[in-house]
Amino acid sequence: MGSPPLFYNWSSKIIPWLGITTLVLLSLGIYWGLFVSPIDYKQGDVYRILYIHVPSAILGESIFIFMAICGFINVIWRAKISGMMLKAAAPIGMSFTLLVLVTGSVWGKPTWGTWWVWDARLTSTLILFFIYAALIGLHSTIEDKTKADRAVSILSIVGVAIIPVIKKSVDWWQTLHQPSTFTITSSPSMSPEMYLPLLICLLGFYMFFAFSLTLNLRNEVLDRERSKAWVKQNFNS
Amino acid sequence: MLPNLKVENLSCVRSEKAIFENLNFDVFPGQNIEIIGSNGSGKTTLLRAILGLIRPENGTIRWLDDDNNFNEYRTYDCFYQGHQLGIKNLLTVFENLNLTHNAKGLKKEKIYKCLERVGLSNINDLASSLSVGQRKRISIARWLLKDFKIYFIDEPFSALDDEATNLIERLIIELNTEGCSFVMTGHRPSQVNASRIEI
Amino acid sequence: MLPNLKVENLSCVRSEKAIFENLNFDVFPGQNIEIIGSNGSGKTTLLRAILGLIRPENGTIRWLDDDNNFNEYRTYDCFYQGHQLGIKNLLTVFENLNLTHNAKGLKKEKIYKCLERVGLSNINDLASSLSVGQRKRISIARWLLKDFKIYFIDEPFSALDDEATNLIERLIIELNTEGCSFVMTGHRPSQVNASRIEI
Amino acid sequence: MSNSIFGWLTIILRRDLLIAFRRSATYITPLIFFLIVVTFFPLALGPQESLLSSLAPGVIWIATLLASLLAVESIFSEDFRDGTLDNFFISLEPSFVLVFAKVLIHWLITGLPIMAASIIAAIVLYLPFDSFLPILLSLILGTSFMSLLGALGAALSLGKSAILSAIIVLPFSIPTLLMGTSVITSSINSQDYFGFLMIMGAMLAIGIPLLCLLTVEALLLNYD
Amino acid sequence: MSNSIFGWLTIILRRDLLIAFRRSATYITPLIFFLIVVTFFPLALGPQESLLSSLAPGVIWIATLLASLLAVESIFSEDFRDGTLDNFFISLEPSFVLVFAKVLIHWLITGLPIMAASIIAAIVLYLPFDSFLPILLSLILGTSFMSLLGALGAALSLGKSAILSAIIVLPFSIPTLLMGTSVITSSINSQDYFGFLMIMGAMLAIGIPLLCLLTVEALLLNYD
Ligand code: HEM
Ligand SMILES: Nc1ncnc2c1ncn2[C@@H]1O[C@H](COP(=O)(O)OP(=O)(O)OP(=O)(O)O)[C@@H](O)[C@H]1O
Ligand SMILES: Nc1ncnc2c1ncn2[C@@H]1O[C@H](COP(=O)(O)OP(=O)(O)OP(=O)(O)O)[C@@H](O)[C@H]1O
Ligand SMILES: [Mg+2]
Ligand SMILES: [Mg+2]
Repeated sequence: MGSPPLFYNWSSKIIPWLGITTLVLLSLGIYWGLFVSPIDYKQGDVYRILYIHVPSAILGESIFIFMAICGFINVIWRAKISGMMLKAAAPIGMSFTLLVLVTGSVWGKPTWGTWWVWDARLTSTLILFFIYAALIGLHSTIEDKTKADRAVSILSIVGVAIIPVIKKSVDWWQTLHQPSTFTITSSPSMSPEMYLPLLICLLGFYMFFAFSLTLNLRNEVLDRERSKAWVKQNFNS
Repeated sequence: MLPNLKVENLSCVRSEKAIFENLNFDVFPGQNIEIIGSNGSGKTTLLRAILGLIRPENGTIRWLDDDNNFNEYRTYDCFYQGHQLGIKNLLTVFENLNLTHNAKGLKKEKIYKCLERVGLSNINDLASSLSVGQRKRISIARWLLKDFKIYFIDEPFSALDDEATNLIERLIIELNTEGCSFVMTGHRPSQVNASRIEI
Repeated sequence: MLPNLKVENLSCVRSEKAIFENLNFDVFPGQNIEIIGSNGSGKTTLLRAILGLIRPENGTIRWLDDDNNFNEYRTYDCFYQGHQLGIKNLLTVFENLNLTHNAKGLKKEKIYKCLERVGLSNINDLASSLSVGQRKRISIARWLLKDFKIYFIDEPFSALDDEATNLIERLIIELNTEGCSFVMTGHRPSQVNASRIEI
Repeated sequence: MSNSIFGWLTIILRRDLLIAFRRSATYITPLIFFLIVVTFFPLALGPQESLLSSLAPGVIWIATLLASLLAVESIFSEDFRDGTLDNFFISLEPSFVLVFAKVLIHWLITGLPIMAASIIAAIVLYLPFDSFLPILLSLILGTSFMSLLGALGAALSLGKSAILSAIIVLPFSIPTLLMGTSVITSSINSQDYFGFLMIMGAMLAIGIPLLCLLTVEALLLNYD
Repeated sequence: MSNSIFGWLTIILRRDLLIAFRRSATYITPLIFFLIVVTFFPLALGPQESLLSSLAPGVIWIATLLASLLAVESIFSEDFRDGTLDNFFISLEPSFVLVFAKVLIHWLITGLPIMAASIIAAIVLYLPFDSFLPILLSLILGTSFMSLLGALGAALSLGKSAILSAIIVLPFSIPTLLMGTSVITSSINSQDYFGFLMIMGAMLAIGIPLLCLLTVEALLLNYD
């Protein structure tokens, strides 16, 4: 996997599978969540935005952790491919974080009465968004791509400190926002009819991440190896 | 024949120290002046004083206008190349030529031709990846953008290899036949046909 | 006699372009190497690669230690003078020497002597008022601060007048007799006694 | 002649905008910066809606001021360092054009993105919808004036630190800060804010010729 | 060896402080900026004593963070541009020392004046005398941490704009903002603020080695 042409060929094989699983999981999860699962007794139908909101939130955080791991590997062992992965993952993570902010605001208007409150979870999510922006902005200012990867890797290592803060914000501070229901240690407090579709959506989102990451990474690899023989061969024939 | 530029009694003082005093020379069309001096003798200062970037202490600088009168202000464009070449790292070689104010209204073909003349082939590379000498070539390509009357070039030959040195020498001869003059500086006399002034 | 520095099979690649390949040379105490190449041939890159500022693509750089073994890491101080001289405009000439990390623990008299050797007398002027050549002299004065084993000097002779050129030549000979070596670059062979490498 | 001035202007604009776009950070960073500074206030001062909305005009203006300050230094420094400026002065008459082009570019790169961000700031700081227009109007006038002032500061502190230009610009930007804040505050209190806008407009109208000329002088100072 | 490190440290410190003092703007500007931001609040909110003193902790911290940002970009940029940095990397082992010296200088130039100004701010904003000690303690820890973060930001954005380093640094400074504010608020309400100080101290303790090392890495990036 380390060598670009190998990765390229291997990824062409798995992309269709990733695409298909993503499609199946997402359509199943969203259909179930939006049309089948029971209505919430307090909030009515608005609550269904949860099936987008929560998975994107979890993805936004997971992707950052993924990036920090890539960054660490890139700084210590200078594995080029991990730098490219980091670069490829950043815009996806930023989009998911933006999606949390947007769905959260849309959800907040009917339930809390405002688009935005300055509560710990919301604010820390916003900071995550800013950190994504800083990473992407930094990458764009450095002409040499390999250097840019390393610079962003360094920053992502520092940045990962925000993730526990987001996670724990609902416990550490008094917030308006829902506390966590997803935990590994205890069983969910939600009813299974609501919980199961959410789980499927979440899996679908993860698959979507894998799918789009592979696509991005392929583009990145092609772009950087533009002048190499194997790329020219692949595209001339 | 009348000179394009008359320098009379020029003196410059910087931080209360006289750098040079009572310089007199004329720049005739098609002829060159080479200013020779050691480090810190004031060559750069002299060029900049002539072009009005530094206010001289004394003396006059007069330019010929279309009616053959001598004026204190310039009526035509001059080319100045100082120690710093004015090359932007974030532009490509081509853009570094094309987006100079002297390139206003020029066709692309003209620009390509100038770059070819100085032997720069990687015209779509960013200038940040060029070596010191390659940057100097960009500046030399700029000499050819327009018909300047007088070129003021600060140390044209430093940091250049033999190939580039020859190129410059040929270009100077060629531009001289078209009636352009060069005012250059250097630490020792160059191969160029010029009257020399020691400061 | 063992060399102080062995360069073997060195290759450098920048932005996927091979700059130079399979360079081999040894630097013996008291002997000089001059790297000759045209603009953009990779002289600066070579010096920086040897000093570890640029990671080479291939090859090894090995330094002699006190027990006559060759190591990948340097055991003694080297002097590097690049295109940029590291001179601070807001410090005086004297301070520019005195507050270099190499001047750690030196007496004032020693500093004065170094400045005298290179012919800089206006030692209390701010460096912002110096000409290009005068700045280069400050850098030359720094050669004398300590006993460096190897000097890496990028284009020592460019932008200098004859007096300064002579000064450098004399200094190099003197330092050679003390067992120091110079690795220099240039566009054409200089007067200095050195083995030349063309890249 | 005026045709040739126009030609110069477009060349300078094209060149500098191209450089700015090559590093996309140039125009995105002021925007993100502005938003981060805005979030500082609720975090540090507490999230009460009434407090935040009464502070909002000032917060928006402090963030604006700071964002345009931080970007000020680069207006001339690169051109000066690499010798481009020398050539402008030799070939470009009147030098006024150069300064004007540079101010315009600074405004396009910082002022414009900030105006976009100010609307987001207004929403999260609970400002009423009616105040958006006055915010934008005051920002157009204010940021342009800041770019002008910034150019003068940058010219005076050429080759020195970013911070020196900041110190030159800061005292003179206080009137803009006060006027801009007053415009927004008045509009929130449903008072007439037109007078303040007029003053800002007048400052700009006097500022364009005066500050451009002074900036030319200041640039020339670096030459003898 | 440790003796030699100490020698280097003093030479770097002497040199950079001398340069800083030659252009006095370096240490005066953050101070003035700090005071301007602080005076803005009474202007915007009116002079009610209770309101101002309840906001004061946040105000002081916002002003501190913004002021220390102003000088961040210059930490390494000049040494990089003129080649001094090359020589440091060639002669100075470990390079850690260089970064540490630079952080120290940035702190002396910005952090220290700000601490002096914060006492003035505390008086103007009607804070009780008892809170001065916690203000100073939290500022010592907080501004040092900001200088460390600033060094990393400056190294990552070397040769680029000041505002880029600002947006790299700002999101990471928010924890400092929150903790610093909490220290002062707790002390005003006669609560125990020691816990917050401990957290800040811990951040600093982890930050010094981690951030210095990462900064060295970031600087080296500019070399190959
Ligand atoms: C812009 C506003 C909002 C933001 C930035 C936001 C952010 C987040 C984040 C980061 C999570 C993380 C979950 C995790 O990692 O465990 C989350 C979960 C969640 N959010 Fe929001 N949220 C917002 C608004 C809302 C609103 C208005 C509601 C509903 C009233 C809501 C309900 C939830 C629920 C139910 C969860 C799932 C908690 C769990 O089971 O773990 N959010 N949100
Ligand atoms: N800004 C300044 N302020 C005061 N004095 C200056 C300034 N710039 C240059 N000088 C002085 O003017 C003298 C001439 O400098 P100039 O740069 O013209 O020399 P030069 O002949 O071009 O030298 P070189 O060959 O080294 O480039 C020098 O002695 C220098 O000290
Ligand atoms: N940062 C960089 N990124 C990519 N390529 C570079 C970079 N720096 C230099 N190069 C390329 O490396 C080659 C060698 O550059 P180098 O500066 O070593 O040349 P040089 O021999 O010192 O030339 P000169 O005599 O002009 O100083 C050049 O062709 C240049 O295009
Ligand atoms: Mg000169
Ligand atoms: Mg070179």
